[in-house]
Amino acid sequence: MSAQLIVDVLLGLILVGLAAQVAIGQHLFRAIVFYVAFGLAMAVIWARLGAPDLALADAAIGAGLTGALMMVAFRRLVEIDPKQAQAQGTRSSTLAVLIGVLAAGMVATIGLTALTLEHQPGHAGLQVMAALDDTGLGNPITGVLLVFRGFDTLIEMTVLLTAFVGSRVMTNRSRLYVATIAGFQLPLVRTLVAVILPLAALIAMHLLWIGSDQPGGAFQAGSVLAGAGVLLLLTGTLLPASKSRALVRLALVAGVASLCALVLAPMLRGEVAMAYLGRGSLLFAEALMMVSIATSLTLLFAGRPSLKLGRS
Amino acid sequence: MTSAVFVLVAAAIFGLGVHGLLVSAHIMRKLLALNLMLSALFLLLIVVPATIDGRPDPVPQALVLTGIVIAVSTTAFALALMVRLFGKQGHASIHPDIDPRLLGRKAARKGQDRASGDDR
Amino acid sequence: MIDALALAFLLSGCFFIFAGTVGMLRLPDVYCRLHALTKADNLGLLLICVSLSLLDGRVRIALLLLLIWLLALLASTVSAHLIARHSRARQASEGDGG
Amino acid sequence: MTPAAQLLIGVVFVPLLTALVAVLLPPRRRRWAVLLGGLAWPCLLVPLSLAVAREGTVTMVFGGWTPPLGIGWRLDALALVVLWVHALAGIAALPSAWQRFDPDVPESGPFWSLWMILATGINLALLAADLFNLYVALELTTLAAVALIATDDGIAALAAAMRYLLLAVLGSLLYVLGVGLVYAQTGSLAMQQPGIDELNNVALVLMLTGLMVKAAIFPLHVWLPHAYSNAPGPVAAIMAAVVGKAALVAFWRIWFETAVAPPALLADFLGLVGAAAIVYGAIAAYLQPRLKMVIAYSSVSQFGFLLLLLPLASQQAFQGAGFHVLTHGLAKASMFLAAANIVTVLGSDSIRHLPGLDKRMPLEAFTLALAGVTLIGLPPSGGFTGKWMLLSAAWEAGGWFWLVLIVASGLMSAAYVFRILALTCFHPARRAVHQLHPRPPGITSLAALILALLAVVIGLYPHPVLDLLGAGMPGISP
Repeated sequence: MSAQLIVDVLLGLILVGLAAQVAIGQHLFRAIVFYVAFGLAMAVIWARLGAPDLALADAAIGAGLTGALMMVAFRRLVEIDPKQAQAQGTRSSTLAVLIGVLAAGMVATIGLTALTLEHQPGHAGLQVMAALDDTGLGNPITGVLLVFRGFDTLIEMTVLLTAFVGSRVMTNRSRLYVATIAGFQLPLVRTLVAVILPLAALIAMHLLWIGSDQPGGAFQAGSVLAGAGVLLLLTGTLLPASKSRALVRLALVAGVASLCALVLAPMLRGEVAMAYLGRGSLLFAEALMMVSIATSLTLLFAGRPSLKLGRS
Repeated sequence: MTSAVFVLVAAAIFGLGVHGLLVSAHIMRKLLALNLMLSALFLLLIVVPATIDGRPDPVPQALVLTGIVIAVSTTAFALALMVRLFGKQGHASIHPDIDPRLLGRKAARKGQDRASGDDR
Repeated sequence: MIDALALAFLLSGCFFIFAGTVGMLRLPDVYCRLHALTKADNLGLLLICVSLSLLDGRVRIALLLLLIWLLALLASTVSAHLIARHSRARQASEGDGG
Repeated sequence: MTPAAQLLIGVVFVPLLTALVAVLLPPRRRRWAVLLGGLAWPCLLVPLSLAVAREGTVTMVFGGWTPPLGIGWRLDALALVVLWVHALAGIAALPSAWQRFDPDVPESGPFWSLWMILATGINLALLAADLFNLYVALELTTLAAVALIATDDGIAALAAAMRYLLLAVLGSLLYVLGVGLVYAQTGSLAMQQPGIDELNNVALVLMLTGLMVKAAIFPLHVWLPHAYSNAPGPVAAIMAAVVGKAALVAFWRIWFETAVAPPALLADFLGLVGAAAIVYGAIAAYLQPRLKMVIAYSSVSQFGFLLLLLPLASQQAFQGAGFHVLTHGLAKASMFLAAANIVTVLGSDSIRHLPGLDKRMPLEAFTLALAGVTLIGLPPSGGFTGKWMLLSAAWEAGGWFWLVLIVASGLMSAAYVFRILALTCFHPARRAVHQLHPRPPGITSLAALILALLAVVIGLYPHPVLDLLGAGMPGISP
């Protein structure tokens, strides 16, 4: 038992060390790089806690895409005004340290007292496990996300769509920073793209397909595709385009529309809203959700409403 | 016992996030700090509720998955807003009246001396 | 017997990764560090993958680990190449610029 | 599935589907779809009001999975009142949005999609009977509202939007921490949790603090003045009328429904916070150099007033507070729409340009006056009915402090309203404003006037609304 404890303490220390570098580090770019490392360490801790779905999601979205979005945003700041981009380092004042320690103490006491509550497992969790087998799904988390609490997922996809439409308010006027970096036209990089692109598509399909029975699902698959999209943008195979195209808009809306169909279709047949329509309907909705997630995250990275093929 | 360790880890990360939020006026650092605090929150959401036959409770896992996607959406939008604000305002700080060029002079000078210019 | 072999692989893998990290910290300039990192870490990762597949025993898992190693190999070589080109290009511009 | 439940689905999915259609359409043709959707969903409120009058509350569960497993919705009188405010303010804001965001404005494409997404988020936040579903709804509302503020593209608007976004994320972070603790204790995320004897107060305080940030209640209101005053006219109208109210309704719901027996000490403390908000908001509103800032700080003060429901948790107090939410929402929306017109014509909303406004823009001046009457709560107007009910509730409960406070709040809001009216009506135009911009179409000022008139007229015949609210909240004994 104590060996496992030592591993946990070590993992915890690594995570807190990385978090310290992100919060207190002097240079902004290094803080972003450490944040990506923090996201990956977080994925390891999710795996350690026995939550593989979260490990996948946090590695792909938390570390990968958030890191990529932050780096390209930082790159745009430097493009606009290099000196001012990260002019201020961090000015650590004793007051800030005090408030930080106070907040940490508060959360620690809250967490530890919550741990000591008499621990009957949440009956929502038990009911999910009980009701899972009549939905025919193996993965309880996909069951919660798409069947029992499917409406939360619909609104969450709408939040993602809102983030994209909201960013269009800003990117309409600002000059574009083309995300491709000159050095990326090399033959070596082209072979990387040639190898990784089909593999990413294969992995995304695999994650989507096994999502109903094993860890995986639309979010993880969508973010793997978005990662491939970011790679294509960086290597200039895809270029951001300012003219928004109907096909791209359709891909953006597909995820939310498919979930709306899951809600409204049973009502047409007289059943209650969002009644379970079987595994096939879930796969259909998850496939469209994957497309929507990949498109909106890639376009958020590109900063433009649509993409066009590069000249290579 | 492991949940107690991870509760303390989450509390430490939350404290660091709060500290990071207060320490710099640059919006990107505030976003990083907020993401740290969100990760600490998600860790608590999984560790605190009881586990069901050894595995974490599926409902909080679904909530955290939803939280992660909402966090990336909010961060992506905030970054676009920051770049736009930086382009128009000349500095990436949310206090329009305090111009960090003055604010940051002491820190900037300290920053410039130590960084031998190749930090990127 | 298998466990002893797996343990041996695991320890040697950890040793190589440790060597790579020490190399990164100690070596003077970017190019040497890249050498240390990419060479030692990839070999270390291979040894750890071998030991894990020995411990697990299933061929499917061994193939998956091999795929992971190949991907890591591809990623580290391309990124090392790009970092090297970037720092050389910057040194060239600083050299004639400075 | 009962027809009333199908109407509930309509109230959320009509704006959502309109938003999806808007995103699909090319930017130039989006506002027609949104006009259609924006006028369609309010029509569902008529049959819904009848259903609520009949049954008291309309409930619905998704997929037949009863809570705690699935997500439920519930529409009661309070949510219906705020839905009506949202419908009326939304329709009144349409002409001004139509004029300001015509297709050749670059932001008009995203604006119209976001307008419908905001409507979806507000309606959902009012209906959600599940703690985490409420969080997701408020997150959608906040993100859409922040993006709408940023459509103004000025430095002040962008900075205000960023500050609002950062604080809102902090607020929802605290809220979700509270929800996590509730789940750890009770194992269910439903808002109404039968069978638990006591909700731990730490979770309650965390959730309430998170919602106070979102509702911009006094100590945590810092983002509100800049956000409301720098947002485009129609956006400020909708935000002032409804967005804060949705978070406040959630605040009340958690206090009365989720918290089994909230400690009286906490109720009195929050009452004091409300009192501080009233005083601070009124003083700040009195000192502001800009018209929109005066209206924004008045919102801070009126929200403090609405917090008084917690210490005076009686049937009459609930009816008074619910009625005040209705009239304050309408009055505030009309004031922001009128202020928007003033800014477009005079070029700035600073107090110096107000003298002589009654001659230059009579309709806007009259709207400001009417809405001011409602804010103060003078007898004929709806504001008076709300305040009177709360006064009599305080009288019965014997709370002298609250009694004095309610009367004082009326006087204080009179101070800043009369300051504005005195400037607009009684000061001669000392010097002509340098050059007047072209007037916006008449319908925009007419819409603002109608809203203000409605806020006053509803005071003359408040009984249907009061009886509707009479059903009360489960937490309050009738």
